[in-house]
Amino acid sequence: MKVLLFGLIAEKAGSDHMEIPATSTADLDRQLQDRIRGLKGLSYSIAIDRTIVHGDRALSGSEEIAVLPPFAGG
Amino acid sequence: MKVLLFGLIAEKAGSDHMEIPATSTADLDRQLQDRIRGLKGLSYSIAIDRTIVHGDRALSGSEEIAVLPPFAGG
Amino acid sequence: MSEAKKHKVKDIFVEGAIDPTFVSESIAKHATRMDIGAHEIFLGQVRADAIEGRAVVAIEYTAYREMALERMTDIREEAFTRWPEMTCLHVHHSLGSIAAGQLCFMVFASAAHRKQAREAVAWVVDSVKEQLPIFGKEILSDNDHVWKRNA
Amino acid sequence: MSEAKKHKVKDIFVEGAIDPTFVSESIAKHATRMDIGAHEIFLGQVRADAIEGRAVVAIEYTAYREMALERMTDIREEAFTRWPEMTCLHVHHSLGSIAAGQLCFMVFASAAHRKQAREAVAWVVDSVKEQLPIFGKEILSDNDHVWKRNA
Repeated sequence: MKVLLFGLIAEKAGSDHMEIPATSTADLDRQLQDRIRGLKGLSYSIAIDRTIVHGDRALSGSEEIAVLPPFAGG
Repeated sequence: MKVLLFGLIAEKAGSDHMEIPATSTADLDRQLQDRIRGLKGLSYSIAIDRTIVHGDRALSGSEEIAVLPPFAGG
Repeated sequence: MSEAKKHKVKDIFVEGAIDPTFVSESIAKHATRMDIGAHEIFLGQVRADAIEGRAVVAIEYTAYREMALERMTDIREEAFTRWPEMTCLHVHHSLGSIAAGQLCFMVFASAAHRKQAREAVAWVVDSVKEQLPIFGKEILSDNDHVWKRNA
Repeated sequence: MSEAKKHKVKDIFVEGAIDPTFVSESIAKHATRMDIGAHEIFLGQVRADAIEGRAVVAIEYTAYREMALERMTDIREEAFTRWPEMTCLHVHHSLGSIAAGQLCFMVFASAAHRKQAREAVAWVVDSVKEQLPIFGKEILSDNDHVWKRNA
């Protein structure tokens, strides 16, 4: 599935998105940390269909997934 | 002494000032009520030298006296 | 020390309504202040309240100017003491006839962070309404009038 | 029912800095609203903070637009519920590179009386900062950068 990356995370990844075949957010986390150097020490949230989720969630593959560093609006 | 009148009080008096020889604010109040029809039912404050005073105060005649209806700024 | 912190007596009164472009010009002047992160602005607009079936078409403002400017100087000084991060405070109030829909009052504070600007504006707006001897004659649609009083 | 109360998804984002004249134009548009007595405006300005001896010269803002606009629609709807006297709420945020001293954020509420406009602006400003996925890259005077994060 396509995973959207923003701000510092996109900078670390060198791209604003990645194709990651993840079955859950925990699985997604592991794969992101494998593929993005330095991600583990960073603070970030996962949004599914534009809402931030906490804890592990199953993913069907049809969701809109985004990885969000700390917000800085205003 | 010259007494400055504002807003509704000036309207009732038909002038923005009056000459009143008062020896205290209580004396001033009595003279104002004699001279300005309808004043007694109104809410107003007395300022001496640009500060509102409460209770009876002696007046020497050199003060700047003002009669102030309710404020309506803003 | 900034201009605003000298606490000299400033004239807050302007004849007629406050033009919206006056607000944008005030904002633009702060673009050189690199320590400002937040501006908070309050604007009072004349409301066409209905009074016994007649609409307010304008308010005619008058003031006891000398006392108002003294109280304003005290309010300004206290505001800079209470909110030391505040860099600028601008207050303007109209005199004369201000039509419904026009602006009659502006309080504009700037600070490094939003909390001090926000609190300062709220307190200054309330203090001006309570303490400044400003009087308002509400002109009604039938040319009658009533004297406004702050609650 | 006013435009603002329809709660449709509005685009809050503008490319580049917010011009002070945009603020005055927004103000001027309310001169026909006879039920408005108070406008409260918050403006965020890019601050030239010193970071390890280097000044911030600009912030480059990016956003997850679709999520930001959904969260903003929710915030707007809740604001009109909490402050039913509020007649209008306008929110704009910059994207792209905004130089120190320029404006990047505006929240503008109008109401019959000041209390509702004041409270709504404070809450909306805080909600936008907390909930909208907006990211800021602070460009330093030596061309290095750091990523801003709201406290």
